[in-house]
This record gives sequence, structure tokens and C-alpha cells, in this order.
Amino acid sequence: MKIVARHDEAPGVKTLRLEFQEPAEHEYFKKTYRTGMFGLYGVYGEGESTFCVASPETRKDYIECTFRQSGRVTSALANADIGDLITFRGPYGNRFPIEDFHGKNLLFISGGIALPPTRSVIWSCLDQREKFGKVTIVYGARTVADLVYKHELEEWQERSDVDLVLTVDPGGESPDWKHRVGFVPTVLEEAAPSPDNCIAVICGPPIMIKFTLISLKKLGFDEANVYTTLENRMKCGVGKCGRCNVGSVYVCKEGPVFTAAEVSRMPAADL
Amino acid sequence: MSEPFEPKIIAFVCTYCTYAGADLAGTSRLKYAPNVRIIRLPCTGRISPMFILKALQKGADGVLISGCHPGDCHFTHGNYHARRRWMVFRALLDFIGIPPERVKYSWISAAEGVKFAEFINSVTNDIRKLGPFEQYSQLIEQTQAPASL
Amino acid sequence: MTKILFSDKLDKCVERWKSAGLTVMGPVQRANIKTYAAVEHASEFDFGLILTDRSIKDLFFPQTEPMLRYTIKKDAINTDECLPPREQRIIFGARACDASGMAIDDPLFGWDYKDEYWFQRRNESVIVTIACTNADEFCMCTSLKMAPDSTKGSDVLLRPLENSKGWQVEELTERGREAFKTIADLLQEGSDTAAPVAAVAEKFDLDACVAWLQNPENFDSKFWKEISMRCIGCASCTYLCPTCHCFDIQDEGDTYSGIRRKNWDSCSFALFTLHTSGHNPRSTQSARWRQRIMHKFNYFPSKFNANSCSGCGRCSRECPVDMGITETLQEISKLSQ
Amino acid sequence: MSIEEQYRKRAMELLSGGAVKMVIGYGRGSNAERRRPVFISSPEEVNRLVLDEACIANLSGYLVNEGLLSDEKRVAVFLRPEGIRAINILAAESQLDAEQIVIFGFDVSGNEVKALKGIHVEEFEDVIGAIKEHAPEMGNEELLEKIEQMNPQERFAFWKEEFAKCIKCYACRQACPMCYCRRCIVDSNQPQWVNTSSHSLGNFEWNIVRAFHLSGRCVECGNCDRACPVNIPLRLINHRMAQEVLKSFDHFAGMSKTQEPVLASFKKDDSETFIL
Repeated sequence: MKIVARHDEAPGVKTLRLEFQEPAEHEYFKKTYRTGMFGLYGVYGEGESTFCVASPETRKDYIECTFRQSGRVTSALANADIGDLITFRGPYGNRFPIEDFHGKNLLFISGGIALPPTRSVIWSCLDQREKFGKVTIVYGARTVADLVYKHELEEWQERSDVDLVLTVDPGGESPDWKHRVGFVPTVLEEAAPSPDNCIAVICGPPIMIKFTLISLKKLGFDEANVYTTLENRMKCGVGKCGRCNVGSVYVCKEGPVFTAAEVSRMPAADL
Repeated sequence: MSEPFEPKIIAFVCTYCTYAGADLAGTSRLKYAPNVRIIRLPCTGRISPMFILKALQKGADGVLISGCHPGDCHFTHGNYHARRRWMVFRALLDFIGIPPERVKYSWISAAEGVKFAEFINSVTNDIRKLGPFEQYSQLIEQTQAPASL
Repeated sequence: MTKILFSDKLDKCVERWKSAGLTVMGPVQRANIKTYAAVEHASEFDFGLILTDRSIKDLFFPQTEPMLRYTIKKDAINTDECLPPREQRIIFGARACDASGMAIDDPLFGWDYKDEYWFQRRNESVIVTIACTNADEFCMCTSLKMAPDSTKGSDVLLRPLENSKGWQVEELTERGREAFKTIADLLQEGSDTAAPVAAVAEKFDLDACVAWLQNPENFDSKFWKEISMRCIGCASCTYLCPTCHCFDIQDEGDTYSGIRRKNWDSCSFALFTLHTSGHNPRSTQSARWRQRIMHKFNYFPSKFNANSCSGCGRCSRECPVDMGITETLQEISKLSQ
Repeated sequence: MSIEEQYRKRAMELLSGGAVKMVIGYGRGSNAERRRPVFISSPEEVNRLVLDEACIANLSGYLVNEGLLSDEKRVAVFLRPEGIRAINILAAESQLDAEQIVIFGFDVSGNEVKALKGIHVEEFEDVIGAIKEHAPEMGNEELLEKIEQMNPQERFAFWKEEFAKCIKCYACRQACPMCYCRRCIVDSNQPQWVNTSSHSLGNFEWNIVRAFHLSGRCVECGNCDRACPVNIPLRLINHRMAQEVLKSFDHFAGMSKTQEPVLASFKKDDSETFIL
């Protein structure tokens, strides 16, 4: 795939927009991709890395991916230029069943670099805004600089049909920060969205997910209405290599999207 | 007719002495064998044995390592440390079966442009005589083959 | 009367198979290691071995193999898939535990994406198993409800004769029959009795162990820490195991050309599951050992209807610190009483 | 009283008085010949300790397990002289505080187990000094001699065949008390110095790197050799390297806890005959 655009989101975090070179591959992607799925992005000589497709299922002309530069593959991806070719394998995994969300209120909760998967669902819903009820987004990062998709955050901020709650961890605020300060679960409890007819989608580091699930329970959310995505380390993406397993679940095949009810049946210590 | 064998040699040198010596050889218009690719490092103390392995992994027929004479190190004693390390690594390579003629060590100062040129020439000649490092290139080739059992 | 293959005919059989284009493999001792390897003559086989050090997995899923070759030019990436070279093989003298290990892994390599590397080799191999008449204290097939003469995964089963002059032949699959057709005239009908199979003591109560493992309460039991305290985190158990199948994908090469390879990997390494963020779902050695046991006797069976263990006992036999599945399940048996 | 009984008694006293939080020793293994490491933390369990001529593993590696010594409490450990040398090296390389280690020293000659007097690592310097002067036979001298006689091509071929067996299970590394790095060089991929794949080249490189990193640090306990599931004579290389540092720098690894690591120190008059 060809890199057609790249954008710095936060220190060390980049977004690449990729376009298909092979029409057949593009057709396959158009046919199969649904929000929540992931892919393996690769640079030959370095390897492949797994992250979600950050673009929504309503925009399939391209793929966007957002990642933090930290290892061998992500460094190579980060150093790739517009016009360079990289590989994409996928889309793999299951999806957020957004048609089941029709007519319901939506609550998106996300932390740090975990906004990309949530963003895919957010835009998939916002692009067909009329089908859903109230939309609330709670997003937090360690510091103001670590917030990703800053332009889109502004856009959501301005939209009257989206309720955006932004927060940064204590100590991460800048002098001109006008939003909240505090950890995501705490801020969520303060914002206290109603669980009535509401679907929650959360994505974040394991520790955030753990505490946010507790908060959602307190707020009265039913586990069956809470979705999350478990982005484990993966190599093959097709249920063979064995590293994404949590209990008997192969995250790459049966996930990465799970309801909180499904997650609660997994061995907590292995998450 | 196949071309006569020209060895591929990698030289790891310190920037303060040997690299300057190479420079002097150049500015003095001394001619020396073109088989050597020079890699400049801050100090012989920075020349990890990993570099030697990497050079062999990438198909070098010989490796040269050179730095300041004892006592002349820009960092006071980087070359003393390097000397011990080489002593041990050399013994190891020897024991594993990598002929000591393939990895050569020298001290060449910034003033020794002539010594540099002669050193390169003599090592190149020696390795040309030894021929390609076939045993090692077999190892490399085997990694390219499909897994047969 | 049964079909009998006499040992003195084996060299002829090897010849025959070779001239039919088959690579003949079997248990040998070479370079101070007992392993399965290709042979030229029957005399190279060592049927006296209770079990080879390395498992038969090596022949189907080698420790490293190229998946594809890439070359990169300015505006194109070319790739060639590197499937294993085509090679019809007969593996003569496998053990029942090894053969069944391969059958255990078939569904894993076959679900979703069908692993061509595995299935090409599986389809091109005939496994001729020799029932064991000897066992050592680490053998545990019977504890896994298998036996020294189990037929799972084998194409032909041979039973050693009591007079040790040959084997009774039992052809199990079409592929086995096909391979033995080539040597049909070298087989004889005879009434020689087969030697009794090895007596392998049952070491633990598998059902009780599985029930204990399935109980979610036991996941956080302090037992896991105690049993794995001495585990040093190497991969000798997983790499010698006939059923362990985890792998890594690595690129070797440079910006212009190279090879993407599939290498064995192991759940006992800390790096196996380490996330980019530094979070590690299985951050302790006890969690990793628990994963191995759980995977073999709880998770894998829930997906593929078989325990991912064929009872060869190599994990216990070769463990540098004398751990292994046997000890762990024995202890679980005690706990579940 | 046999040495086993003496040591059980001492373990009991230390544990019940709270002088140590744990005793790392040997227990019965899965068959008559095997002994396995055991971790005793209550006085009631001391009878699990076994001490006889089959106790050969070097247990010092467990001391650097993450978190074990971080509470500054003491830990007792059964050690043969090689293990005691390993403690010296770990202390010299700042991996542990020797004050925290209580030693149950012993040595085996033939079928006889004898106690080594002392508790702290400094008390064993004479024992170690004696080994430096009279190294015990390792049983592979003949093979070593044979390899030394070979020409480089033959040696290369010999090791190529041996390393071809390697499956990169890293049992040698994990079993070695000196391989304590949090992230081994083969697991580091930026840059990837040696291939992780277990093909002929990757195996060759890995074994060279391993041997080099243990040069002048190996105490020749044989843990790697025994751990290797494919029987590569790893100890031979380490032994050859130990000979080299002894010959070239008069360095015998693990003499004392203040001994300078051989490759992190130098003498101005070190030999340099090989340097042109």
C-alpha cells in the first residue's frame, strides 16, 4: 500500500493514510472491513506490527492507522515517507456490531493512544448520525501533548450533536488547559452519563479498562452493553502463533472486540 | 574465465588516530588496495565484537580493526580496554574455527599514513591469497535455502 | 496369520521406497543426539531408543523456515512465497506419542487460515509407528488415555515380534497401504506373536486434573507459584514438545531484499506476550507456566476436542531443573482429591 | 551427624530465628539420580533438603531473580565452590549484596560430600585459591585436546556440526547464573546484531556471543552444558575462554567479591603480540 499522507498526532505518535495499489485487494477490503477490525502493517526487512484500522467503515477509499513509534517496525513505519510502499495484511478479527446500536445513546470512553480504535467507531456512527441517539465521548491522556487527533477533537467539540469530555491526568495540564483534570474513570463518574438505552465503547490501557469497567458498573451499565477491544500482541493474525490468547480465546480470531460480559469470563490476571 | 578473487574487507577504525592516518595516506597520495570499506568509530573502545560478527554475517572476507597506540587514546584508555577484549575475542574466534588471518588488529597513529597504506595492502594480499571465506559463506547461503529436513 | 515385516528385509524396503522416490526417515543417533533424520540404509536406524531427544515435530514444523522472499524496488515490492520443497517421505519407526502429536495439531493449523507449510508436509508423509515395548519413568502416554500402541496420527502400526526378528504390520490408512504396496512382496504371512507393549504406569488422574483446571477459582491458586518457582524460563520443554506450536515471524535482510521467516517461539519467554506499552499480560514465570498447562489441558481441548499433550514426557525428561507436565499434573491430582 | 543433617539443622535454626527468609537447596527429584532446586521458607520444611553427591546444579542464579533480594532480607543457599565463585562475580558486578547471602558450602569428591567451612563469601577465598592452583578434572580434556589439534577448517566444521543441533531454546542462557541481563542481546532488535532464527548462521552467532559474554566470567559450573537438550558441549568453549583469561591476564573468575571484571579493567603492559 502506498502512503498518501502522514500526520504527527502527538510526540512519537503518527497517523498514516494508505491507499491500495491492487484493485483486487481494495475490493476485498471494501467487502470485508467493518469497524473494530485490525490489520498487520509491515515493512519488509523489519517485520509486521498489529494495530487497528483507525478509519471508519463508512470511508473505505483508504486506510488510516495511528501508532506510537517504539520498536523496530513502528520506527520504520514512522520513517517512511509519502509515496513509500508498505504492506497491509487483513482486515482480521471481529467488529463492533454497530447496527445493534441503532436508536441507542452512545458513550465512548478512551485513553491516550487507544483513541484510534474508538475513533473508527465514532466516525462510523457520526457518518450516519441520524441512526443514533445522544453521543458522548470521554477522552483522556497523560498530558495535553499526548492527546491524539487534536483537529478532530476540536471538530467534535464544536458539534452540537456530540458531547465531548476531555481530561488529562493530574500534572499533565498546560496553563491554558480549559478542560478537566483527572483520571478517566473519575471523570467518567463525574460526568455520570445515563445508562438508559446506552451502549458504552471503551478502549485504553489494561489498567484504565479495569477501573473504567468498575465505574460503569457503578453508574448502572449492564455488562452486555459495554464493548471493549483487547489489543494484545499478535504475530500471525490467523489463530496459530499463540501469543494473543487470553484463556481459551484467540483474540485475533474471536476478538479483538468483546463485551464486558465476555471479558469478565476471561481470567483477569492474564489480561 | 572467472574474475580473479577480490576480497571484501571491512575496517573498523578509531576517528582520532587511524582514520586520521587514513586521511594522511590519502592527502599524501599514497595508493592502497581498494578492497577495504572503512567504518569510523569514536574510539577502539567502541568497537564491539558484534561489529565483527555483523561484518562476517554480511559476507566480509576479512575484518580489520585499528586505533591509537597504547598511551595515545583520546579517551585516555579506551584502547587498553579494547586490547583485552580483542585478546579474548581473538582466542574465541580461533577456537571456533574462524582463522585468525581473517581478523587483523593494528595500532596506526595519525602520523602513520604510510603504515596505514602498507597495512591495508598487506592484509588485502594475505586475504586474497586465503581466498573467499567459504565456510562462513556456506552458513549464510544455508539461511537462504528453503527448510529441508 | 498376520502380515509380517522381518528386520532383515528392511534394508530392501528402504531401497524400494527410495527408488519409488520417497525420502526415508527414522530414529537415528547422530552427533551425540537422538533424532529423526533421513537415512540411506536401514542400518542407520536405531530402534532400540525408547524415544528420540527431539520430537517428530521437527519434520513437519522446523525450528526456522522461510515463508517468503521479498525484493524491493523504488515503486514495487515483489514477493515469492517459499513453500517447502516437494518431497514424499516415509517416516519409519515413529513412536505413538509423536505420531498422535501431529494429529493433535492438525485442527489448529487447519482452522481459519489453512497452514500450507504444515499440510503440505503432512500430506507428503507416511508415518509408520512402532509400538513401544520399552518405556522409561518419564513416559506417560497411559496417563493421557493413550497407549504405547495408539494409532492416532499413524498410517501404519508395527508391533515388534516377541522373537525380535521383525514386526507385525497393521496398515491403518490409505496412505499407509499405498506405501506398503511398494514392499508388498517383502512382507510375509506369519503367526509369530507380538511382544507385549510396554507397561507404562499411570501417573495422574487426567479427568480430575482437567476438572481442577477448569474451575476458575484455581486460576489464582498459590499452587502455580509454588510449582513453578524453580522454572528458569527456557524453552526446552516447548521446543521438544511434539504438540507445542507457537511461533514468531521475523524478517531477515535489508531494505532491498531478504526473507521473512517463521521461527519457533515459546510461551515460557517473557518477551512472548510483552506489549509495546511495557504491559505484559503474563508477566511472571508462574503465569507463563500456568498458561502452558492451561493451554494444553483446558483451553486447547475446549477448541479442538483433544488435550494438547500426547504423553511423550520429553518436558520432564529434558528439563534443566526437573520440572514438567508430569509433576504438575501429579500435584494437581493430589489437590483435587 | 551427616552433613545433610547438619545443614538441615542449621537451616532450621536460621529460618526459625528469622535470620534468613529462605533457604535455597536441593530436594529429591523425579527419579533416584535427580535432585531439584527447592525453596524452603518455613522451618517445618527443612526435611525436604537433601545433600549428597547428586547435588550438582549451581543454584546461585536464583538469587538474582527479580525482587528476591530487594527487601534486604537474607537468603541462604547451598553452593559448591563454583557457586561461591558465582556469588563473588555477581557481587563484583553489583547484581547483589554479598552480605545478604548466607552460604551452605559443600564440595563433592567421588561419592563423598564434605562441608566447606564458612558462612559469608569472603571466608571461602582459600578454597577458591586452591582451585585456581589445581583445577579439578572436567572429563572433557581429551576432546579439548582433540579440538586444539585441529586446523581452523576442521574446528569450524566441528562446531558447525555441533551448533547445527541448537534450537535456540536458550536453556544455556537461562540456566547460567551469569546471564542475568534483563534483555539479552539476541532479544534486542534495534539493531538486531545476531539473527534470532535458529538456522546455521543464527546458531553460530548466538553461540559465539554467548561464549564471549561469559569470557572471564564463567565459573565452569556446567549448568549450561547439563541444561542443553541437544547436547552441545558448551562447557568446552567456556573452559577454553577461562584458560585464555587465566593465561593472558592471570584472571581466575570469582576469586573475591571485589575482583575487577577482567574485561572492564586493564593493565598497561597487557600482552599485545597479535597487534600489528
